[in-house]
Amino acid sequence: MSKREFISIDRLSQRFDLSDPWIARVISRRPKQFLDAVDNVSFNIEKGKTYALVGESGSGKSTIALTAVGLLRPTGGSVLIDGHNLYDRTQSQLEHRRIRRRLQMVFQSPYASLNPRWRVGNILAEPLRVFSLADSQSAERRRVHELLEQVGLSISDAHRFPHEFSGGQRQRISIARALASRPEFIVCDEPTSALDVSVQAQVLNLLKRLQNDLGLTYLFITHDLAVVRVMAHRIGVLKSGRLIEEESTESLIESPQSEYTKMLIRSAPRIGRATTGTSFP
Amino acid sequence: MTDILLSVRNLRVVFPHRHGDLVPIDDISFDVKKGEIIGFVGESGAGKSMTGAAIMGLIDDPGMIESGEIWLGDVRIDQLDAKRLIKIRGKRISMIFQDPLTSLNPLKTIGDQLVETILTHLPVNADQAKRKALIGLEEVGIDPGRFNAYPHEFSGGMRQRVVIALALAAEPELIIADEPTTALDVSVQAQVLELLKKLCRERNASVMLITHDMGVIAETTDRVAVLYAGRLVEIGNTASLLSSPRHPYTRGLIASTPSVEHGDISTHLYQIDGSMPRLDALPTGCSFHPRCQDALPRCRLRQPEVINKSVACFLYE
Amino acid sequence: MSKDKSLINRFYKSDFFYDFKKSPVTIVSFVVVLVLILLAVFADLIAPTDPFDAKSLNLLNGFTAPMEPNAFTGETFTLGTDDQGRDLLSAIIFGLRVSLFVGLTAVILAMVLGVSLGLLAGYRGGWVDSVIMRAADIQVTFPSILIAMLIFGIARGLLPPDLRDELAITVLIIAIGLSEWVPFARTVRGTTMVEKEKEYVKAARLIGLSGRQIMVRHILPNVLSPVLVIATITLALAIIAEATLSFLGVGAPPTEPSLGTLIRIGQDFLFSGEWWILLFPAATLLALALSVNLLGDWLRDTLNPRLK
Amino acid sequence: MLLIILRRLGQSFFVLFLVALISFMMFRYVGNPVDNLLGQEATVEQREALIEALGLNDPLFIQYFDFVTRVLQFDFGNSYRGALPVADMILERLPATLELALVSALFAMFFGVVMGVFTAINRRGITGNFILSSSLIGVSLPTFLIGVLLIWLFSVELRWLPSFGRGEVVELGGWTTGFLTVSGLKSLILPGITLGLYQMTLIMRLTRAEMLEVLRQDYIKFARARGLSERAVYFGHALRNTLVPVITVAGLQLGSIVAFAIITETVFQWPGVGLMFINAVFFVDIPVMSAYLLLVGTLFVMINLIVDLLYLAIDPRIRDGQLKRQER
Repeated sequence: MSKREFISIDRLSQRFDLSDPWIARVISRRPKQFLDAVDNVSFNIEKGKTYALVGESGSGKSTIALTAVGLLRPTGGSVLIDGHNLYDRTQSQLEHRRIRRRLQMVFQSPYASLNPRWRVGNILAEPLRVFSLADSQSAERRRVHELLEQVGLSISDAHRFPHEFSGGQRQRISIARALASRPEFIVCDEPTSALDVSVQAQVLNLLKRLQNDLGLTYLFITHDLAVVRVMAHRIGVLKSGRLIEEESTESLIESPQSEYTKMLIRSAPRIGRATTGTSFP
Repeated sequence: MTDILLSVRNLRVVFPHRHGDLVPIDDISFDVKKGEIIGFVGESGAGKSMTGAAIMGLIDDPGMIESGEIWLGDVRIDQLDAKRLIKIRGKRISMIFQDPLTSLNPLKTIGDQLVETILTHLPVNADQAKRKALIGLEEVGIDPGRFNAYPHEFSGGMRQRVVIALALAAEPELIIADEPTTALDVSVQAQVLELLKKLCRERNASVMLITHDMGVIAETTDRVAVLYAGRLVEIGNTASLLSSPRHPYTRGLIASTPSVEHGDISTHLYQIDGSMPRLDALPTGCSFHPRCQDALPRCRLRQPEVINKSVACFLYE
Repeated sequence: MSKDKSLINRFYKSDFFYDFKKSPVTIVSFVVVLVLILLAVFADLIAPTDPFDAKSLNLLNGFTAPMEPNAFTGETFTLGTDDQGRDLLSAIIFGLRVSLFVGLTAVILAMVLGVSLGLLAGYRGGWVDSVIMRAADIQVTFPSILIAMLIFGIARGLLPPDLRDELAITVLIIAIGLSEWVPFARTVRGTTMVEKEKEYVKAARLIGLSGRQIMVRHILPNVLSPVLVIATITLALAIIAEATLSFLGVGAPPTEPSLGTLIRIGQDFLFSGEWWILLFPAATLLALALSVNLLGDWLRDTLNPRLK
Repeated sequence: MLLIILRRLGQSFFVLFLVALISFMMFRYVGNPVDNLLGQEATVEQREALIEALGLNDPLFIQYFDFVTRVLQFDFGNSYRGALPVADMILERLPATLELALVSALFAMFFGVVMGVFTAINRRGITGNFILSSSLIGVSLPTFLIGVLLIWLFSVELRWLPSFGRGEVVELGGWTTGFLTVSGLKSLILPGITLGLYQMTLIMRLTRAEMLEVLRQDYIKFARARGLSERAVYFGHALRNTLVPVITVAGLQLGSIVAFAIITETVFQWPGVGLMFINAVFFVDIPVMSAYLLLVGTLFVMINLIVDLLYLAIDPRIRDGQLKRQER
């Protein structure tokens, strides 16, 4: 492994036990049932790059997202962040905190990702307090204002509640919160799939600008190949928990190898195909 | 003009609210021709679903059609009483909703729901209705052997096929499909749209396809209407509208949609700044002017009318 | 402070206050509850006589009808007197105090218990959830009045007889409180399970907050509105439960009569023509319970706009 | 399907086990059974003989086992007051309570569902709103007050109906019934209404809320969009889906009628088990209390079980065990 591989997901497996209770199994004589939501998936992400995981519902992409930020202990394999094993039980509390600060996540729903009872300022300040990143109240306030400006909101927005914002603005707040602890790695779980097209472009552009400015590394989870094309350096295609194809963006989309990837690309709706006008007088 | 099936004239829907009325649909006019698939595209809250609900007479309380007319052929349907509305609904106009999971009654078999619909509208006996239901299932690609299955025994895509069979059961002339594939995976979406298109073409039924996805519009529809903040901003032949959009909003919408066919990591997507105004905070004049790069001084003062049944913008006056 | 001002401003502008102003029934019930609470709190100052002061009672005043001078003493009582010659108005005001005190404390007990257990069950899940919710399932199969009676009976069995009357009110509060925690726990658990799957909770876990911090700081504020609704409805239930227990003779002791006790006393006289001894306490109880119920109903509709 | 039934049965037994445990604990620890049985003047020898006879020196586990064995043989010991066997007391009084509960349950269920559906469908109507508002008074009026007022109006003032007791009863093989005589039936009316009124308002409000919730669902919208008549929408689609949750809650409510009968029986001097229980609470007659608890517990568990089975019959999703893991 070269040193540039900042994130390393190694033979990751996530197996869920869906069995009935034992008494039910005894009666119906069924064996234990497992769901391999993620099955032996390995990939690396270089520092400052975006790796996209593409798949349909049930492909395991969101499970990998949760595993990669430390919210879901894998049943097999490991997640290495800059050489530190995220799920190493021998780690001290302090070391663990140190790694946590470097990972963040942007979520799908602009509605559920912000606590409706908290003011935006408090939402952004919480990571600062937890990781003791601001020595004084005024430093905290300065940082909150800085974050708001970074994502294109105004300073006065700190006093408002999430419900006063539109979906796109909320997603900006969510991004600002993710940036608060100055992380290096951000997992973006379908960050624009709940947004309207005209707003989606704003958020995607913002994410790209932040990557350039701050040198962020992204794991980008999506079902939308068109979005991936302009966002990712590399793409992995997931199907039923397995990584079936992995390539640099251009070669994957231009010359896909697996039938599944071909089918996905074929069924992606595209504007240029508007030809029906001829079939109807 | 005998080839026009549905004609909507100056439709205005109002929801009374304590800070003044909310107007989710304001002065919308359009025609649906026999046998065509017309798309309605716009962001959430633009009024596209409400348009469908208004035609069906299914606007939720306390909303109401304040003015305007809706004609189905030579019948005016926006003022019908419940009894006559039932003769139209399902029989002449049918509707498909977004979520196939919740569109079907979980406690009744799909067969029962089909037979019930057929018996309501067609002059057939129970046996004939059942036979018709079985044919309907086969047409949408569902094994007729599953006639007695409950909705929860089907996958999402299959369920939406059942919904289509139900919507087509009484051979309606117009089907309003409200985001019929939004809840489905891309690969399933393509199949379901193809099926809907095929069945409607066979029956020469018209479709109003409501969606937020320009790609779906491009691949499915003959004509398209673009809605923004409760108003119709542009309408026209799909191919020409997509290749040469006129309204600044339509232009922006198309330009900001990423494409699987081109672009790379260095691509800066075209973006329309800001977001669609909420109904309780509509700007004066043209609702789009705060986000419009080509706005003229008068855009702030007056609402542009739809010119030549094509575009509502002062740039083309 | 400007923050306070903005809070008041926000309240005035809120839908909540707007809905309140739009509903005359709600305003009336709010005023009724407020007046009854004030009466109860300031009972010593407002009540014309002290109904517990045996010395001031004159048996000759017994069965005086309302607003009529007594045949023997010539004294007039607004709401009449009972068989002991006790001024009914004062008895009602002091009875109200007992009823409200028992009701409110019982609800607070039930709320604290139910909310904590509900949060715990909803957030932790697994066996913690199973144990708490099974216990709740079993308890709700038995109506709360029966549970309260059992607790009351057991407590009477455990306490020495001389303490029974003294601790009767405390036992009553515990009995009603323990019998009403389930609705709180169930609702809070349900909401918590929904909230905990929301992404803002994931965001909080991401920065390493502990379960307790997340429950108290993030989830608790989001489950409070249904809790408020249940608390209001439970208050009406608790007041009725207290009255029922006292009516059955297993609640408030004769030394501290509540509205239920007064009704029990009045029951015997209703059939012999002294209607006021029963009807006035009963009307007070009904006014209180009805107003609280109306408030609860309105709260539920307002905080849950879908039901409008 | 079989599995679910088995699981329910298992749960029922567990609940019964717990109820028995509580009864046992009450029996064993609340008050002192020896004092209660012998009184204060007994000699030490007498006391020790009784302790030995009652097995109070055995390990707790054995004592509990003995207790359960005795209960299964319908032996609840003797009442502290009157020293009658508790089982006999219960058997004698049970028919009165069950008949009263049955009448009230039918009354509550029928009118509750009908009025609930009516108010849900006529949400904007005057009659519907009137019924709804009056129902709040029903919830706010304590049961005992309703009883007292009914007696006052119909027995004291109008003299139409009896104010207490069961009237004439007919004995049918150990079961006394009031259904077969005019005075028995007349005696049932007031207590029946008193006991059922509160449950009726609850069922009505629940039915209304559930029906409104169902009417908001997409499949109702879709049924309307398919042009089904209002009748078909309300009674073909909405009612059945409404009844699923209503049955569960109503079932439990009806179960609690037996316990609520305590109040009604007190007001109407109805010679049932509730009246017996309230006297037991008052005099700390532990054997009667614990026997009553066991009785009511068994009744509730049975009702619960029946409700669950009904549920299975109505909802195909539960039959397939799929309600928990719905695919999205």
